[in-house]
Amino acid sequence: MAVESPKMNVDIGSLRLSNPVMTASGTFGYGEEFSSLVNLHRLGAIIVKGISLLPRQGNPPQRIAETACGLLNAIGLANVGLERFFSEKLPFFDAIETPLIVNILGDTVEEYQELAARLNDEERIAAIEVNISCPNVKQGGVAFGTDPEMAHKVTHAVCQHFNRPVIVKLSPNVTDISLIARAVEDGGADAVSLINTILAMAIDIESCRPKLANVFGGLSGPAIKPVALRMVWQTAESVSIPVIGIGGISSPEDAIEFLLAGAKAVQVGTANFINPRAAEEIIQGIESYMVKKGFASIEEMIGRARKS
Amino acid sequence: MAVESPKMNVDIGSLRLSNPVMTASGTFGYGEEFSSLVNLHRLGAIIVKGISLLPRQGNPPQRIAETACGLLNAIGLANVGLERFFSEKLPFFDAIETPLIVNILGDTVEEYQELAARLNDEERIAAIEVNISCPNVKQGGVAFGTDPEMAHKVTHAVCQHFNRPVIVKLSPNVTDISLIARAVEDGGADAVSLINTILAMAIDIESCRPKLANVFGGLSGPAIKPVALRMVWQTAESVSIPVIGIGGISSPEDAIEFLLAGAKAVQVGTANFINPRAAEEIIQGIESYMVKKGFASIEEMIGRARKS
Amino acid sequence: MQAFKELAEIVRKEKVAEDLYRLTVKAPDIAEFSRPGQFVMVRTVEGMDPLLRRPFSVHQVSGGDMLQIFFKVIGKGTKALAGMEPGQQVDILGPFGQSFTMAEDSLHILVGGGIGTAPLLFLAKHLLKKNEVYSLRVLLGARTGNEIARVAEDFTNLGLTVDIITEDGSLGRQGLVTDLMTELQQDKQIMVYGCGPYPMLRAVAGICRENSWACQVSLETMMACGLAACLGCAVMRADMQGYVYVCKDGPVLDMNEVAWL
Amino acid sequence: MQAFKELAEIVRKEKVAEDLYRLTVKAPDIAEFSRPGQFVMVRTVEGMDPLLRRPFSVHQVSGGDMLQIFFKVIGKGTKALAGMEPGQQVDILGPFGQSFTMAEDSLHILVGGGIGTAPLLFLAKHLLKKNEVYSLRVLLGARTGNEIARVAEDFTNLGLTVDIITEDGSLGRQGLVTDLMTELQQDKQIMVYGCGPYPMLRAVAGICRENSWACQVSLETMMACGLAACLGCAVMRADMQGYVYVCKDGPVLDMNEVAWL
Ligand SMILES: Cc1cc2nc3c(=O)[nH]c(=O)nc-3n(C[C@H](O)[C@H](O)[C@H](O)COP(=O)(O)OP(=O)(O)OC[C@H]3O[C@@H](n4cnc5c(N)ncnc54)[C@H](O)[C@@H]3O)c2cc1C
Ligand SMILES: Cc1cc2nc3c(=O)[nH]c(=O)nc-3n(C[C@H](O)[C@H](O)[C@H](O)COP(=O)(O)OP(=O)(O)OC[C@H]3O[C@@H](n4cnc5c(N)ncnc54)[C@H](O)[C@@H]3O)c2cc1C
Ligand SMILES: Cc1cc2nc3c(=O)[nH]c(=O)nc-3n(C[C@H](O)[C@H](O)[C@H](O)COP(=O)(O)O)c2cc1C
Ligand SMILES: Cc1cc2nc3c(=O)[nH]c(=O)nc-3n(C[C@H](O)[C@H](O)[C@H](O)COP(=O)(O)O)c2cc1C
Ligand code: FES
Ligand code: FES
Repeated sequence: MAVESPKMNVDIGSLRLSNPVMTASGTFGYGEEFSSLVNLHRLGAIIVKGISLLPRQGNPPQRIAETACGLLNAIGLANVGLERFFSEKLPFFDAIETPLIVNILGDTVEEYQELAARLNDEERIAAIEVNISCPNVKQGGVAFGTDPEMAHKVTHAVCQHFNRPVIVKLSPNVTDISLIARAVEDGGADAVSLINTILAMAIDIESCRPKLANVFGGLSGPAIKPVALRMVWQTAESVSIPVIGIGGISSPEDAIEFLLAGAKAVQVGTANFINPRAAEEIIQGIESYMVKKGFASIEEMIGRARKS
Repeated sequence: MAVESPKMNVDIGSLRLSNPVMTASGTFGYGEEFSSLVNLHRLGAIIVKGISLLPRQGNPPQRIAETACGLLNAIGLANVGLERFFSEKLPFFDAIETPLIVNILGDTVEEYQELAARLNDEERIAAIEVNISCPNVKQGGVAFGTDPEMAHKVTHAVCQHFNRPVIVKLSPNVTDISLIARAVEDGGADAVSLINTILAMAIDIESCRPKLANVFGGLSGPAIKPVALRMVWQTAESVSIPVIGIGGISSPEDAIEFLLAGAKAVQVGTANFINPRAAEEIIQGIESYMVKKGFASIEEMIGRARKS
Repeated sequence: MQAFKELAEIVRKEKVAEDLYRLTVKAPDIAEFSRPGQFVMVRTVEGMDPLLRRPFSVHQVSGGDMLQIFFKVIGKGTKALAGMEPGQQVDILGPFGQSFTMAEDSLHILVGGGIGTAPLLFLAKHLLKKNEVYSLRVLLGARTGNEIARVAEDFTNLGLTVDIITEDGSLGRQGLVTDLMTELQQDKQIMVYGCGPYPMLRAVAGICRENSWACQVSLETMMACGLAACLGCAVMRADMQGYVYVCKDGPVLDMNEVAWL
Repeated sequence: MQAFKELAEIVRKEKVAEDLYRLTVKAPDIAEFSRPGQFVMVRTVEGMDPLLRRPFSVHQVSGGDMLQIFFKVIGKGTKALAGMEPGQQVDILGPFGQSFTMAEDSLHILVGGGIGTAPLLFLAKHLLKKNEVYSLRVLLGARTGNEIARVAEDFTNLGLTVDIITEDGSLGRQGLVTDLMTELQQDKQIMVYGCGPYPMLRAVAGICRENSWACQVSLETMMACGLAACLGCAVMRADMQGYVYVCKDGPVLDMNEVAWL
């Protein structure tokens, strides 16, 4: 029973996406960078580089290294800061209808809260994605994302000050990601997205020094896909809010795996660097797959691999 | 200052190895399987497939799947059991001088303890490697390796009953691996080895079912190397017993990275499948590197990347 | 078990049909020790993606040092292999596994489906050393004709009678290879050698059981090592009490060793 | 910024010296928009290992639709590229980055080290559109002669005077390319265009500062995207208060923009 035009739209809370494929924060700049290579209107949503209240210069070089099927980065959350984001980056989106999601990061709960309040005033911003992988400077630098209580707290604070969907982005560097996911759900999150990068490193054997100036960095790309998929599976089992799958998605097949595992939508990250059209091709490929398999809507596919 | 014949030997507790390269449990069978392709005498040590008290048939197929630069396995700890190991596998080692290390696994502390006691009587066995990634059936199935207290307990039990070096093999599926490492050191371990495989999965989009019959499996191979290296770095910082690095090591360069990060020895796993001579070539390659760089001994290299 | 690792130069590459290639490589040690039904593990790229070696049956050996594999492009490994050219080298391990047992005083029925025919040519040549052509029968099935036309020719050149059947009827009769088996005359003891996709082999085994014919099959599973080390290639034993390992106990197995799930 | 993604057919592959290749590909859009100093991002394999594209300067464009890159085999990406043959396709993105600013009324000094000479030929051709040959000087250095012999010829064919210096003295004088700079006559305003390894560029910039010459350099860093998206290609700004991004603010930068750490 082939379906001619399967329904590609999905809802993340009150946010309606024309299709479930977004570009992941930090891998798609502020959107504009890809405009001559990608039809931005085709994307389900665009998530911009993580924004903090004040500009951050980021880490010293080397900031990146290549590993087997993976990319290691320690950009250090370099970003233009909220003010310049508003004045320099946001206007570009006037001409683009695709939902814009802003990824935010802070060192304290108060910073997250202020970011949420300020972004709430900009109607153009469809949703917030809260990056909780950052170290909590007030509490000894342990990442918000590894402690359920802190994750709950920051989620709650953001939700109080932002009246549109709040997505909380989870760190994979934990024993049990579903614990954090539940804490965040309790905190009021409309969705969780996962995974952020896996803590990793590489060493230059010529200089006998870590390749990254920061020593540790985050691993992304195809190498981490099987780990991300497992965590999405576990999380979808544990929460009832939408789960957005991220991690190594480079092809339609990859994205479909995440949907079948229980993700309601996906984000394409590192693959944008290798193929700027990856997200577009993935949207196209999911649609072809649905036609072939007779899926009438994305909803029908979600979590299919869990039902035997 | 080139060194002609660098000292390749290292000690793991009272166990002296002619070089720091071993073959990892579960990736080198019981040694014999590789005898026509590898010069077994060249290896630092051979670690055989994990042994339980009773034979285990293992999981139903599919047991394996390939991922980007990685291998996913859910063998289910299939093994011949202790009796048949003694009668069928151990005699092969009569003709081989390379240290033999037996990897053990159990469902309860008592099982680990009994395995240790029985292996203690076999002089041919140079050391035990304790796989604590298995679920503790008495305590609700949580893996011994994710709870510092349980890890301590099983280590202590094994050390009480085995009078030669005990290596405890750590699971990477934890928020802070150095916590477990310290618990295990307190428990009396002579060394820790890490990492075991990372919990992961893959889905077959044709059948819409997980590729592995067991749903989850362990990810190994080059894909996980940067994560393993980071954990070895963190662990070497936290314990004073030797750290043995494992995870994606496929080339001399990979092995050298682990030594520079603080590992005293390394294990070659999945790479044996791709190149049965990988371990031999790695030994050769480390030696050439040492000559080129003027390292007189492995000891000199260990943790070099940590000293700036 | 004597196995070798050889960096084998590709001396010939034939595109037999769309997505179907025959590669001849110079691998003297592996060629010398190979027996029909055994397989080799081939590295398809220099990089780490795809990571694992791919298993291929020994299709033929010739001239003492040449080894042939016959393969179909399925995914990225076989695609990379198909892109290689004469002069380049491939890294090959083998030979591995159990070979076919040559039955005596039997009518030998070689049953192949699609690319599953790969090991049968080598088997036929060995059988012909001790048997007359009329004691061999070759039954080949495929989805469409060009998947087997070329191999059929090779059997014919050995003087053998080849019965062909295709699902689309583009070559020989239309139907499944098992259809050809029902017409076999039981004048002699019969040994069936089956190679092909799992569902076909299960059907072949079913017919053999019904007729009390002996039957050996060559099974395919995912394999990480081929060396009996990873324990990835498990197949449920007939007694349902454990597993056989295809790389070591097989790939050629008596049909009665396997639970046909 | 106008960038394109093209599946470009390799039309020619020249092995210029050991480990040194020149690849000509058909990439009409990228060729049309490329300016001297800009670069392209090339995918070196179909698989995922190596994962990232590799950056290469536009070496030349010709015939309206042909693009050349000139590269040295360094690691696995360039090795894979060197293994490709005419007829095969490579996936290319570009052109990216800032091109050289063509100075006016100056003596143009093109200083290249080793494979760093790659973008200079394209630059020379552009400069010659508005400048006479005698207002250009080409200074080439390398470890050994065959690294630059061929490119030197190309400059000579344009009618330019080329001074060569090699570390081993196998071609031209013996020494470093900076040695050639100390002999420059300051009859006119000077603009130096430097391309090569970082230590060489730092030395070049040092000499230019001392002599108050203007200087543009083409920097190389690790790059994940080339698109100003990953922020991986950071280089410390001269004021030490932040970073310039080589793929967007460069690769061509005024020497005064960079902290020469
Ligand atoms: C003992 C043995 C002998 C074989 N002989 C031949 C032969 O002579 N000619 C031939 O064309 N093919 C043969 N095969 C099958 C061949 O190994 C697979 O087609 C090949 O590994 C696919 O690799 P790929 O990278 O192209 O496909 P992939 O992209 O890896 O996979 C494509 C599909 O093929 C399946 N597959 C992948 N690897 C294997 C594997 N190792 N075993 C079984 N299925 C797999 C996957 O599940 C997937 O559905 C044999 C297999 C075995 C086990
Ligand atoms: C703007 C720009 C223009 C360039 N133009 C040319 C050119 O015209 N011709 C040419 O031969 N080379 C050029 N390079 C350098 C070229 O990109 C690298 O040599 C190439 O990426 C190495 O890839 P590999 O896989 O062979 O080596 P790898 O195995 O990846 O690495 C080998 C070594 O090279 C270094 N390296 C790897 N990737 C890069 C990179 N992207 N940038 C800098 N260093 C790297 C690594 O740190 C490592 O030490 C340019 C680089 C940049 C940034
Ligand atoms: C260079 C780079 C920068 C990133 N920056 C951010 C960021 O600012 N905020 C964030 O939440 N995630 C960031 N990420 C993580 C990605 O959004 C994504 O979660 C991760 O890379 C895994 O997906 P992938 O494997 O598809 O890349 C970054 C990743 C990369 C590679
Ligand atoms: C097929 C397979 C079987 C394994 N069996 C065991 C085992 O029995 N006991 C154990 O401690 N580790 C086992 N491991 C884990 C490896 O010893 C090693 O820790 C892991 O694979 C990471 O190293 P690698 O990336 O080099 O393979 C197994 C790994 C694989 C791939
Ligand atoms: S393929 Fe590894 S045991 Fe059979
Ligand atoms: S290479 Fe990605 S920002 Fe420059």
